[in-house]
Amino acid sequence: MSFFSEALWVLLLGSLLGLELIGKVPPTLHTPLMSGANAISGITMLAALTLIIKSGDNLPLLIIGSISLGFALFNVIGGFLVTDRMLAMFSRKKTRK
Amino acid sequence: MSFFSEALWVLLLGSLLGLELIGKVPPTLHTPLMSGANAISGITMLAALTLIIKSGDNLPLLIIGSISLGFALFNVIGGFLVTDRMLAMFSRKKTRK
Amino acid sequence: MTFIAPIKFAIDLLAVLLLALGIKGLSKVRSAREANRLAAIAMMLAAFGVLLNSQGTIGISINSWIWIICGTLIGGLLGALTAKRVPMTAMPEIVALFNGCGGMSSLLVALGVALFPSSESSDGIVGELIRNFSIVVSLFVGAITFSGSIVAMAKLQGWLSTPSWTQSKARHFFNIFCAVLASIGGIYLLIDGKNGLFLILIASSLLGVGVTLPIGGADMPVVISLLNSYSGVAAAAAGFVVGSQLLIVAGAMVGAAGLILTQVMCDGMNRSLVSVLFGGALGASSASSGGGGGEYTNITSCSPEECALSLEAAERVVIVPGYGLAVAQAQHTLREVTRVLENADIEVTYAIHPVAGRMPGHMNVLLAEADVPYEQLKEMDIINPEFPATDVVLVLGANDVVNPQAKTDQSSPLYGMPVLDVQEARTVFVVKRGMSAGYSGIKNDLFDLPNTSMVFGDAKKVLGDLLLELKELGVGSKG
Amino acid sequence: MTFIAPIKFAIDLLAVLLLALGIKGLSKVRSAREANRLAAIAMMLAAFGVLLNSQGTIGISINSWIWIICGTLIGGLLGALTAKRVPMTAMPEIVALFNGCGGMSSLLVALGVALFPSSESSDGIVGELIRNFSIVVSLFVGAITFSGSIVAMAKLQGWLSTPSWTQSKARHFFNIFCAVLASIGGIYLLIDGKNGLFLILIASSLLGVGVTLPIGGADMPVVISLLNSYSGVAAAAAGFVVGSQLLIVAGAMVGAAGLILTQVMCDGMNRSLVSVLFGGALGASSASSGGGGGEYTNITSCSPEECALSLEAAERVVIVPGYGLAVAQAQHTLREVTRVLENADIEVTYAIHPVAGRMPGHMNVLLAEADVPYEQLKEMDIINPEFPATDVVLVLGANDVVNPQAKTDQSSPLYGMPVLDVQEARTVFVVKRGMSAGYSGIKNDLFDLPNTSMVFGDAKKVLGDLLLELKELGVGSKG
Ligand SMILES: NC(=O)c1ccc[n+]([C@@H]2O[C@H](COP(=O)([O-])OP(=O)(O)OC[C@H]3O[C@@H](n4cnc5c(N)ncnc54)[C@H](OP(=O)(O)O)[C@@H]3O)[C@@H](O)[C@H]2O)c1
Ligand SMILES: NC(=O)c1ccc[n+]([C@@H]2O[C@H](COP(=O)([O-])OP(=O)(O)OC[C@H]3O[C@@H](n4cnc5c(N)ncnc54)[C@H](OP(=O)(O)O)[C@@H]3O)[C@@H](O)[C@H]2O)c1
Repeated sequence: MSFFSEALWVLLLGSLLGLELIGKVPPTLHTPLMSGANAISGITMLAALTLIIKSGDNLPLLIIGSISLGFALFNVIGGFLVTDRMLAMFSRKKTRK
Repeated sequence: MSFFSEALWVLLLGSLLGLELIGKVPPTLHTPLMSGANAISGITMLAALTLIIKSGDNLPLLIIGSISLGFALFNVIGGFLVTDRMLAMFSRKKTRK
Repeated sequence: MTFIAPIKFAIDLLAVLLLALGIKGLSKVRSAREANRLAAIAMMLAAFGVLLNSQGTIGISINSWIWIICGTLIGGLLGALTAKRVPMTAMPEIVALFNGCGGMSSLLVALGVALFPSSESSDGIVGELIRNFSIVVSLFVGAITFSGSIVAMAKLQGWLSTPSWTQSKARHFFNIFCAVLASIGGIYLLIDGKNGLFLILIASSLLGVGVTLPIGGADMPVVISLLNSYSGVAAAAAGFVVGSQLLIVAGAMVGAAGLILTQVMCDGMNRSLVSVLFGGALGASSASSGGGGGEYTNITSCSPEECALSLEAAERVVIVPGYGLAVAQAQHTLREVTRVLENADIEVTYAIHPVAGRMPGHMNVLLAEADVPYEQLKEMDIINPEFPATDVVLVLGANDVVNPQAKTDQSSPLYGMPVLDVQEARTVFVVKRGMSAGYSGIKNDLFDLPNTSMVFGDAKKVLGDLLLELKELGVGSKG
Repeated sequence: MTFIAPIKFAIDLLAVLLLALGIKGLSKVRSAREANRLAAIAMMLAAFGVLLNSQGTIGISINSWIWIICGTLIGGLLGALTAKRVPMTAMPEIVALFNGCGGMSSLLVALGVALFPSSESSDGIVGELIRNFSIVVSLFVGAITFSGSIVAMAKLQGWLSTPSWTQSKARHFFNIFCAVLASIGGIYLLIDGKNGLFLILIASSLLGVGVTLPIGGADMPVVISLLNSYSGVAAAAAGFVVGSQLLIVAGAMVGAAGLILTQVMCDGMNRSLVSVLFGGALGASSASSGGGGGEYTNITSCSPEECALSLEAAERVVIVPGYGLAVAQAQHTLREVTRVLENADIEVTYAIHPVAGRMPGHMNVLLAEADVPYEQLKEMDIINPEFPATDVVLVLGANDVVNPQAKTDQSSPLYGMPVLDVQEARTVFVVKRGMSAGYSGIKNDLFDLPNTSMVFGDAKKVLGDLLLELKELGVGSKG
């Protein structure tokens, strides 16, 4: 039970926290926020990593894990970079102000 | 480790959640909110309960536990009632509006 | 037995959810009352969960039940009685009292566990260390919470004054000394789990006193809110001690939320937390310096009779209640006066400044007690544009909240605080006992203005006189 | 080894803290950029923690390292390239693509675990059940996220149109059918942990397509945000599958935050989430009905030449960019036109409506790309009072955001949405290709007003013509 009780606590509190974290967001930030949150959801790369590490010599599993990792990193790296590009546009303009 | 790892997760997330839960509070609600939060902090009554239950036949421990429980319940019951009294004043006026 | 653990677990999760909703709801006017009930239900649920789980696993002996019921009944009854009896104006001190008891409860749990360590614990050396650390935190924070809250209550009740030595720098040395002693005790206890126990208790109790005693009565609400946050921390520590996740979450939530609330309250009165905690008593220093910041040159003073005459001739009257009205307990007399005016078809409204008085919402509570209809209470932003069209403003024991310096004088400590623009009205009467300053200790430029007249005297006494004069003039007697 | 577990644990806690700060920071303009970096650092930390922990405990074989590095390099490089290459205007579709890949990743993990269950699991029957349930959730949500996101991207890129059958009620039956199939597969898988796997995969992929396909391109940002929230859920489910608390917290946070963001976005465009999801395409139905809601009776149309003449004579010009400008990719031409006007000492500002275009902040990004100085961009609340003092307003491919119905006509679906009051200006030119309606499919009363003239044509083309005319007139040529 121990892992699951911990997991459920963490799930409950994490969800509540997520609901509270975002309050009023100015419309100009909707797209960057969406894209940043999207990059974070690529955290599933940790699952892919774990899968690969635990798969030992099981080749199909290694391949599945590796593809999964690739997808996740595509999401993460692309997501953060693209968010940064968007935000750079805003902040470049901010500083000129 | 398991209890403590769970406890630390829960501590971290609970604290973050607490920081986020309260945003803008109108000044009229400061006192009731303080008093309500104060009542909730009497949750330590659970610790007192656990202490009593686990103390078996150890009389001094039973007495300490019972006093502790008394203090906690003084805090909890008094706190919630007094908060309700204050809020009743506001809402009584609200409905008349 | 296999069924009980998951049920207890589900109850805990639900309780935390409800508590979070409760805290959130308490910060909105519309939902506050239900939120308070929700939180109460959550607490009941949580207690039920503990009892159920214990009954189902290790069992609860008759002996335990007796002590549980004793503690519950005595504590609960006393709490309920206190809550019912206390007058609305004594809210801050009563919250302080409750809060101190919460801290005491956490302290006692830690004390019990420290004195009679259960043999079952088998978490290895790390577990032992964490447990002892929790005991230290629980004792330390619990003691500070308790002694600090009791001092806060005593000061607010007027049982304790501010001794002059506490205003000197010496107090900082005293406090640091106590903190060092408490730390030494803590380290002892960490190492062997028993020694140092009473050193911590005594040193941290003294620390609580030493920190709270120098703080002026007016800053007390902030201190109480901070101590409330501490009692959350103490509860979380107690959670580590007895091994309850629910306690840890709830304690952490209250602790963190209390911190934010403290900050919000400080912002509301234009003070910083640091200056509240270490700056000493504002009120004390200002009381000794008399007016503070410049002399009054052009004071007009008048009798209640003249004031009554102006009121009789007015069409729109605005009442500005302040701290002095609360101190004088004059809200009921005020209500009688305004009833008379209303009978004479004079329009009466009350201008409520958000931080008038000494606790947030003080004026709302005060006037609600005297049965003033809610529609007549107007918030600052709404009433401010109406002052130019007002004939008479009656300022009753308010001072800072009507100080025009806050808008005009950049160098004033009040600068930036929103205030009521009473000087825009045709005539302003200020009822106070003398020329001494308000909470901030600052001269009030309003009193020097040509359209302001002072009516000196205790608010209750002056309002009583006013009532007589108005009756003598036949105002509002429907004839 | 005893050291590694606590370190890994501390890293996990820190990562979650940073992620929370990141999400919070991203919702404020001032801190957004740093917050994004913070989140990226948190992710790196988290990955490092997993590698460290595995290396220290079970060890990572060379084989595993190779596959890890392969996956990382290929995925990372492709992601970086895509992120650098994509034009700013294609943001929504690219976010959809990334998001879909995140969902696919969770799906593959669950698939791997389901196909090759590790023998080590020994949590008893309850543990098994929870694990299988997580696999089902991960597959289901991951597949919906993937197929839905890909469809969203394809529709935004114009690779897919909205088939007419998807606008009929039949689609609801199709979707319900898929959902039922997926549930059956889920129950199978729950029971024996293997069968039903592909049934779930296929049915939920079809469900993702069936739900997303009928939605109009304009509502896509909301759908993408919702799918993003789903991919958080999928990540949390994957966390249950592989037993990682960090993944569960992070997934839950993103899932919940995404839900709130979706709601905030809906509010911003005056739509409800339910109508977005189940209402079908707004654009599609309005396109077929032509103008929609009444006929135009008093349209004045004019040539770019006349428009140029008016501009030449103006002192204050306000540009209102809209969706059409983005579609026509006319921002650079626009910038050239405004440069010419500025050279002629005509004051040019841009009125930015918060939901102009098809994604939030669309216009800011678009104009920033064309190097429009930030000071010239004015938000709705600031520019609205300035329209009466404006000589010429140039509405470029905007429609709903300048529709006065939103203020005057209570029965209009737009009623209540804040709009730009361009009709207050002396002259208004509206550049669009024809008389068809905007996103909401509603007639625009502005076009009928006497001070409004239409300039028909593609925005880029009209602006090019305008540029020629202005040069011919010698405007801004410093002579
Ligand atoms: N609301 C809160 O939460 C809160 C909390 C802490 C501090 N504060 C601070 O408290 C201040 C509140 O302003 P305020 O205008 O309400 O009060 P104030 O500025 O403190 O002034 C109160 C005035 O009442 C007079 N007074 C005292 N006893 C009286 C009596 N029995 N009869 C008649 N007058 C009496 C005093 O003058 P005499 O001595 O000459 O009579 C004093 O000038 C603000 O500075 C605020 O920041 C507020
Ligand atoms: N910003 C967001 O996040 C977001 C997201 C989803 C939906 N929306 C909604 O989108 C709408 C935005 O309003 P809007 O005024 O920007 O756009 P709109 O109301 O959708 O109108 C766009 C106009 O541009 C014209 N147009 C299209 N292509 C053109 C071209 N190549 N050259 C010239 N004109 C062209 C169209 O008319 P012709 O076909 O006659 O040329 C159409 O009337 C709002 O209703 C908003 O709620 C916004």
